[in-house]
Amino acid sequence: MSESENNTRELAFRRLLRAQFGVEGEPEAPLPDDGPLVAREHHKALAKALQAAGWRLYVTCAATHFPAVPGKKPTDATTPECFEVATVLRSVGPGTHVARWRVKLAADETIDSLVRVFVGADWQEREQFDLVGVIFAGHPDLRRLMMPEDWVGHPLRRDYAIDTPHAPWR
Amino acid sequence: MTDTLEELMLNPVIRALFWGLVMVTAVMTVTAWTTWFERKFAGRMQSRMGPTLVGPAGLLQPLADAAKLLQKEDLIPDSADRFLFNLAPILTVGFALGVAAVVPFTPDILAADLDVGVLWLLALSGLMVFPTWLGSWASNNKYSLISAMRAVAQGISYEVPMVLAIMVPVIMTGTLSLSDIVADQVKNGWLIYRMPFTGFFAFLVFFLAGLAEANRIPFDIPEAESELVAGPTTEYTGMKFGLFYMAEYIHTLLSSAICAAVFFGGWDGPFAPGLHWMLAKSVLLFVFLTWVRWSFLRFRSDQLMDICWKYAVPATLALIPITALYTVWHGGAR
Amino acid sequence: MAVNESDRSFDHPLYETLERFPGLDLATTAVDKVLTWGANNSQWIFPMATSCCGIEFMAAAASLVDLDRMGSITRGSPRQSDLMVVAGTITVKMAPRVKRLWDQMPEPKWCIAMGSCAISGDFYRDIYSVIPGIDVAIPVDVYIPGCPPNPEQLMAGMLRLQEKVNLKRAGLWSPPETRPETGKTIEPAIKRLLQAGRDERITAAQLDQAMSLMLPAVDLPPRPEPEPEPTAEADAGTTEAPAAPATPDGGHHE
Amino acid sequence: MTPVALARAPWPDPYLNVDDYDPEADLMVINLGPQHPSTHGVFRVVLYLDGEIIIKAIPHPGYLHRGVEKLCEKLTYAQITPIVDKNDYVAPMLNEQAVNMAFEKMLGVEVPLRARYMRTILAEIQRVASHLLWLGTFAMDLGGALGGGTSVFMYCFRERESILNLFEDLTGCRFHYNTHTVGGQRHDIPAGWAAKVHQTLEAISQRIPEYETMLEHPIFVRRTKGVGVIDADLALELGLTGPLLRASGVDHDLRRDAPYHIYDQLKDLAVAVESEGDCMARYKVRVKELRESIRIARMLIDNVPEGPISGGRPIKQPGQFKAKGGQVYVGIETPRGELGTYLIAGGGKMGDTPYRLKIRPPSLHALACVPYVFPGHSLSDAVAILGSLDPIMGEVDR
Repeated sequence: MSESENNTRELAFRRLLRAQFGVEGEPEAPLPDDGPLVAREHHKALAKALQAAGWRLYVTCAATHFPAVPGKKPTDATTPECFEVATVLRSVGPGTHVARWRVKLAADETIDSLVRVFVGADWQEREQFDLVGVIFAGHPDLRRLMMPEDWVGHPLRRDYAIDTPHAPWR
Repeated sequence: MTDTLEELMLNPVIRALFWGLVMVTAVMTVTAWTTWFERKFAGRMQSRMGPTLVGPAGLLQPLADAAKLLQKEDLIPDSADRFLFNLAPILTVGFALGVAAVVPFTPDILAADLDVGVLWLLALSGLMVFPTWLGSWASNNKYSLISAMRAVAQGISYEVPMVLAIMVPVIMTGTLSLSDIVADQVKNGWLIYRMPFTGFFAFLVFFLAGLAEANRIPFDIPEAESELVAGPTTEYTGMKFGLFYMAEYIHTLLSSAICAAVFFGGWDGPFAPGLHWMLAKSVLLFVFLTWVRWSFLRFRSDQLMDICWKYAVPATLALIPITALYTVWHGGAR
Repeated sequence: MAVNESDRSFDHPLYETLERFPGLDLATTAVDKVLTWGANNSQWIFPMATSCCGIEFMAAAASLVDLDRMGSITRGSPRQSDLMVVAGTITVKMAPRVKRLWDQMPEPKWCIAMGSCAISGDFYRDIYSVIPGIDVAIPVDVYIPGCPPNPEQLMAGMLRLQEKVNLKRAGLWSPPETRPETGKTIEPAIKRLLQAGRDERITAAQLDQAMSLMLPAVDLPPRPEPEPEPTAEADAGTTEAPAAPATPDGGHHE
Repeated sequence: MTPVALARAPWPDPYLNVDDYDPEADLMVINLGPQHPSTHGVFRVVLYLDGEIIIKAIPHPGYLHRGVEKLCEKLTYAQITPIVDKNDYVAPMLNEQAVNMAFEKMLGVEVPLRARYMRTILAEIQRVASHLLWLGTFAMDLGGALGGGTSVFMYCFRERESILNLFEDLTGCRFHYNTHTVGGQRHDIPAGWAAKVHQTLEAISQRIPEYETMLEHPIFVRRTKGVGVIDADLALELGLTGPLLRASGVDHDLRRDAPYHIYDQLKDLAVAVESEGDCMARYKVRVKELRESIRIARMLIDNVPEGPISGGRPIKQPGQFKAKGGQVYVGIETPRGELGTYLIAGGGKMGDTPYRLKIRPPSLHALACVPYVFPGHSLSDAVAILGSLDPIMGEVDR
């Protein structure tokens, strides 16, 4: 029973993504293993739609930094710096289903905050802002969560040295 | 030589001084080892050992604590009120020891046989809240301040059922002198089981109020460690803290001694000298107190007030007329 | 950064009083013995329990090992504690608080670094937010290795501390041990870290720190003659009241 | 599924402007933590008190931020297990399982049946240890360090020690085990271990009624009933999981709903659900789980099949596992709720370390409910609520 429920949810998730949020492919074709890529504008609307459709438990969001990569040959174009924010929601009860999607951001782009949809996004987004430096637009209280308020830099960026000194303590 | 000593002892001033000194020394000494006892007792309750390494069976632990506390640096916070900050620990021990003056251990061992011993007792235990508040407020620490507010609320509230509860023995025996109350019990039976049994309920309320006044669990709201760090003593170091600590134990010990005297017949008992009986009863009550302390959780301050004003005060208010009517019916206090 | 331990001696005013009156100075030895014995056998602990080691500290205070056997109880207020047990990783955000709490403890006071995080930072040593051992902030008397140390080890460490207190009071105090690995500070604990483009400034900063830590070992100054020590008043002046935070971010402890 | 009610309940406003609260009120700002007897580690809450009633709470975590995620990016898949042990230091076994399951999913390593049985048993025994520690500290929060709470605390630690002894028999470590690897277990069950497990768990299950007797008296009931109520809507939105969510009346347990290890074979797994959502309900849920975990562990320990304990090749060098790249999310049920691992693996040259490892700690969400639950309660209640949330700061701050 739980298997079938899971399947139904998975299909519903696929249909929803393809119908309203511009994910390519047949309505019920499998999603990529890495999770579907959703456009930045659809992020908040998708979360709202999923919440209404039963994915009511906010699980997590993970922002990742991809630094600029110079081309292999000097003539090749440099891959620009970018970010990726993955969001995970869950439906509750037997046959729980995990809905996750990714949003790609350029270095200067912001992403809509989900705090007004899921209050649980509050601290997760603050943490990602603190550690990775993604700005969540519309977050009511976007302060650092883990590091001291006066910290410089975002430690989880790939180009941040892990052993950065911090006078006078280290 | 003996004659002169006896003559000297007949002098009331000398006598009071002598017994006062004895009492203070005895109470302080007993208090020190009470801490040892409590730690051992709690240890046994919690399936551990308690102090074992300092002296035989850890018996020297209180001395080590005292030596340690004596040599600690005496810190006074910059923002504290220095005078009141230093005054509070002295007052708290003073008031606690003051109660000892009227506790009748035997007809002879009694520092001051006041005619209004009960009033003295109530007055001093009412004052006990004062140094706590003074010290907390003078520390200029927010945790201390909250604990001071709680202590005052609790102390003043529980004074009411305490006064009302002790009125029951006073009505039944017709005296305000503690030694006379005990003497009456020797003659007519202990108040705890004497008709009309109001003594028993009065004992319960008095005991409860004593717990609350001494800030013992389940009523240790002013110094709730898990909320207020160390309550009134948060800023106190060394021996000043030691004095607060001691005052709490003195207060607890004397509460049990007073309960033993007022409700359990004091020195009354067969086969053994009166002092033994009195001490045995006090110690038993103290053990009971300790037992309660290490088995219960803590109330919240508003629940504490609930218990006081919704249960304890009405109950004692009911006890007094019952006792009075019964006593009058049977021809007044005997 | 390392704390100079010779700054730590504290003479109780009691000794001064004893020395002032003729004849009483004879009692100094006896009094000293009693006080040392007291200080040794009544170590009240302020648990700076931040992480895993804190749980083992709790286990040490619980039934099986029972620190109360040697008269050690835990106090929530630094004012009434003699011994700070730093149990767990100390981060850059936490270190000022630890220092402040240490300053609020009255002399004579002692510190135990429990577990490898408190000793050296363990494998968090090279991480941006972790301080490499609590002894960059406060002087440590006894190091108890382990991740986390067993409760029995903590007990053994407390016995070592008693030995140290005795030696110190008897004037046989030896200079502080330097950490054996101090000289290797510039070498990251995790070899892989070397592969990342390592900033010269980082290396310089770590070398600096290592040198300052090594100072006592490299060139041990003679023990300074006892001169007017900071007395109770002086210390009280430098120590601020712990509470009454004026602002929410006042950085107060309790 | 019940229909979704999206209307927001009237929760306290966490961003309340205290100036607008009541101009007449004399507010007191009090700082709970970062080093406070009842904050369960290093956690700081700034409380605005009106009298003794909290009107606003601002939590400040991060005093134990150790950069675990950054460190994991520098380590190979085989090296990460001992690092994540220290996250949730009350239930290290579950941490190891969470990351290793994510790695196995990414690397395509199959875990043999015996190892899956062992993981289930270890998880359940660890859950018992964790809940025991919670029970002890919760009692201490309610009862003070010098009172009855300490007695319960001591009893709970006594039992917990016996569980640590079990783990020590198995792994040689008391605390941080490092016994899971990618693809299975590092240490096999020693001879006679099953009997010890039976003996220990039997002893504990006999003592649970003692704790209940000791705790469930009127004082405890008055301190916990109706205190810190979290309704189901708020719990779901906040992302509360585990006992906190179940205490709010949501029947959700990953062990049953998204089975991993061999939980799919446990048809009779009872999920403890209470509807009140207060501290009492959270206590009840955890005590029920304590019993259930003991039952499961004792049932499984007799049926562990023979076979290999590790699916992959024995680990000879740290960089042995190479990922092809991709992203996976794996969530498991720890004593505190859903511990998720979001793994982004690099491919090719970066294949032997995670590109990004995001750990989803259940305690972070538990603490995030503080601004919503504290207002309206007194300082004493705040301590009780904080205790009932069972936060582990190592996991919150990582």
